[in-house]
Amino acid sequence: MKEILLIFRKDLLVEWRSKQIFPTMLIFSLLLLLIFNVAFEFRSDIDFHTISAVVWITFIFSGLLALGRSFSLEKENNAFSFLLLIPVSRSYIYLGKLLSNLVMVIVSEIFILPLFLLFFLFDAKGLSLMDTILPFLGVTVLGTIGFVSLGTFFSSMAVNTKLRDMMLPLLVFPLIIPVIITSVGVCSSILEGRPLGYYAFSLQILVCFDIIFVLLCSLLFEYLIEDSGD
Amino acid sequence: MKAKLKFIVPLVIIAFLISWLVFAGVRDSMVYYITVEELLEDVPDVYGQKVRVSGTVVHGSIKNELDESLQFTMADGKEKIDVEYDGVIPDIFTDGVEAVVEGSISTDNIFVADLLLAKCPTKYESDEARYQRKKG
Amino acid sequence: MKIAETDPFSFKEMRKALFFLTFALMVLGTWMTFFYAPTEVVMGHVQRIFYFHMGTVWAATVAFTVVFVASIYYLVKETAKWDTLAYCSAEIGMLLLTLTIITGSIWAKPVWGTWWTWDPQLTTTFILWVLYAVYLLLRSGAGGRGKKARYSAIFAIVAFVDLPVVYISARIKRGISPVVFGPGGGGIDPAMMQTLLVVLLGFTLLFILLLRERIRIMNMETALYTRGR
Amino acid sequence: MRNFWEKQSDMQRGALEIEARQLEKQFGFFSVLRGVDLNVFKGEFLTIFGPNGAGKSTLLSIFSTFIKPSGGEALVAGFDVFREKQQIRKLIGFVSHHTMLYENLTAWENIQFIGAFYDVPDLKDRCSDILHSIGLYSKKDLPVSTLSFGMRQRLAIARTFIHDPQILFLDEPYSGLDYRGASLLTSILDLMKMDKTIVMTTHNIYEGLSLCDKIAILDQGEVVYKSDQKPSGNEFQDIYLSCVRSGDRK
Repeated sequence: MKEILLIFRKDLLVEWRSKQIFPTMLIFSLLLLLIFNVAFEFRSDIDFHTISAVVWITFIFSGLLALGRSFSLEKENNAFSFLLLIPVSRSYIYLGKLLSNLVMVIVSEIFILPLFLLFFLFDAKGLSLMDTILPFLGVTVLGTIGFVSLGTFFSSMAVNTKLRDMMLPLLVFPLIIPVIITSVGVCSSILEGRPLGYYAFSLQILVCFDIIFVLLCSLLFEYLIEDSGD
Repeated sequence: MKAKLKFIVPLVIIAFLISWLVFAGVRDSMVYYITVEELLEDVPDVYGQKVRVSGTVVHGSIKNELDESLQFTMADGKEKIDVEYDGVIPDIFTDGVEAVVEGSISTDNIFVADLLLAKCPTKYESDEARYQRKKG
Repeated sequence: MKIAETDPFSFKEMRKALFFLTFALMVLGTWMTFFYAPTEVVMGHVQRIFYFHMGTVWAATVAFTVVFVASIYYLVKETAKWDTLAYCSAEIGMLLLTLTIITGSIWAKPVWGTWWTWDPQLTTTFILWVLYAVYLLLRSGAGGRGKKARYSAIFAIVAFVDLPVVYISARIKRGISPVVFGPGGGGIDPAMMQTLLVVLLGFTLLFILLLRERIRIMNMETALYTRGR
Repeated sequence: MRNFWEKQSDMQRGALEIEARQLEKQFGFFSVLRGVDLNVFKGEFLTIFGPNGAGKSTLLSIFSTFIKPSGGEALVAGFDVFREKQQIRKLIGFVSHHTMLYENLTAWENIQFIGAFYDVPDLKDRCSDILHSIGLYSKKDLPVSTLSFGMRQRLAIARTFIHDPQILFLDEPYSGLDYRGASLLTSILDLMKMDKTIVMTTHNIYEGLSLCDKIAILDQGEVVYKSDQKPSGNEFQDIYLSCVRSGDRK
């Protein structure tokens, strides 16, 4: 367990020093926000489901940007190879990287979310902190665990392929479709002001996806990072 | 032994969760369409919104005259709704078929469809078999 | 270089027998589809594409199951033959699934009135198609043979977890695709069922035949490529 | 200040430390190692020569548990590379021509991060000892990206000794080093070979021969020459050219 935290701390320290990933993610999200608004011709009558979809598209695009980068940083000077020499179970290495990526993606989402709600809902009428913002954040965290777990896993694969970061969205997008469907559905229910009972089952499904993906990825990680030398 | 356990326990959990998803049923993950009853419940909020509705075509309700759009009544339990549609009609569209329409409901409670789909039957039978069944 | 050595299944007689059996069953299946099976009462002759549609989707399912099992074996044993099996099976499965989608589309146009709709079953089939397209793409972009084999095996295992979802989705409440078999299904005329069984068996054999031939070609390619090493 | 390189130990030559029996490795269809047999005793220094693509790196990767072999047997300090990876990882150090350092972290953080994974007593003292011994203590709080290449290389090598490994694997450590860096590495290795078991692969004939106790030549995945005596430079060239078949593998 100590090892997971060590890797987690190291990753955040590297990011704190370089300040590469986090600002890029934020600005990228803001650009997406701008593009969506331009594409919707600054309309104010966009329905809740579309807003949720747009928010999730932004989360996933900017999140994948960060995930791709986090493993490219490890590949500089082959630093990752040294990590593999340490007597630690490989699933701990995966969980450490997963944790640090999660923190980075979720923190950036917390920054983005209010801006999105503000830009799309304008008056923010009927948005209360307890009934809308907090449940929305909760679902965001659950959905993010789902896609970051697969994203972390496959970004360590993608950096080793010839296509590199181009490969990452191809690998991750089709697999995270269940997570997207569920998260967007729940988010729009929350914006519509539905009670918890209305989407509780979807939340259970989402938690299921998260557990399945995290377990599966940490099991397979050992096979993934074995150095094939060619 | 311990290494094996580390492998087996997660596998069992994954298998359990997947089977739970399968058997508990993915109940409300995605509603491809709503029923006529659900549509009429949402009146008047639903006016002008694009929705997909399914129901059975009421016997004898189809009016398909030249130069005019197709009109029929779709029912589902007790509730009924009139539908207007202008476009390609599926081959199997006839009385008693389950249909799916895409479009919106106007303020005079007429559903204006942009797309009409017919559901194919889940029971496949031959002409002869149906004849025998009707006779018997 | 003796090619025969690299082909684990190279029994000449068996190959011939398999070929003729497959051929006979496919011809029989086609004949039954058009002349033996009765005309469906609601959909008419169009419904006859059902047999071909089911044949391809069944064989595709078998193919992707083979990919999954072979991928697990490859990760554990790391021997090239499991990778070859997985790859060849994925290629054929991809072909079969493409045919499934095309025949389904042809069937849907007259019956439902549209080529495509985002019904849950269609959506999951589409996702499955995309997953295996990515699988084949990953192989072309992975790099060396060992890496290619391991990465695609890992991807196939993760992707296979999506497969059950495809089959649940037909049972999701309110799909437009028919659920003919199993609980909640409508059932099928016995003559239609017989036709279907013959076609399914034919397609299963066709898959095995194609798989064996593809593996043979793959092994020949490898033999050529590694000659003189 | 105590010189930490000179650690006394009761190790004596004679026990078998690294052993490969009929070791095989295939990548897909290609055999990279075909039946490699090697023995290294405690305290010995083995240098492996061979052309590019001979399988030298793969062999070291197998010993240092990066790669799982496809067949045969390999033991490091009595532990099996198939099943007892974690035990092996605790005992070995690995140096390659990559520095494997994090550019944005300081020298101190780089060393401490790795040290924290091993049960090193008094980690802080150990880290400062190491930094003193390579003359980088004054630069301990600078990010690695600001250090010169030579300094980074020294840091990378020194970091390997944080947990005082008893076995060292060096994969082409000389490539990319300038003259000063190379002579520093040689002097470090000279000290290390007193009580550690070392396996090195190199193209550098002079350094490789002067340090080692025994040599092996690997070609196309096979050990084509093994000797417990080290030949002179000229003899070695003759041996090398007669053993290694000409022509590239691909």
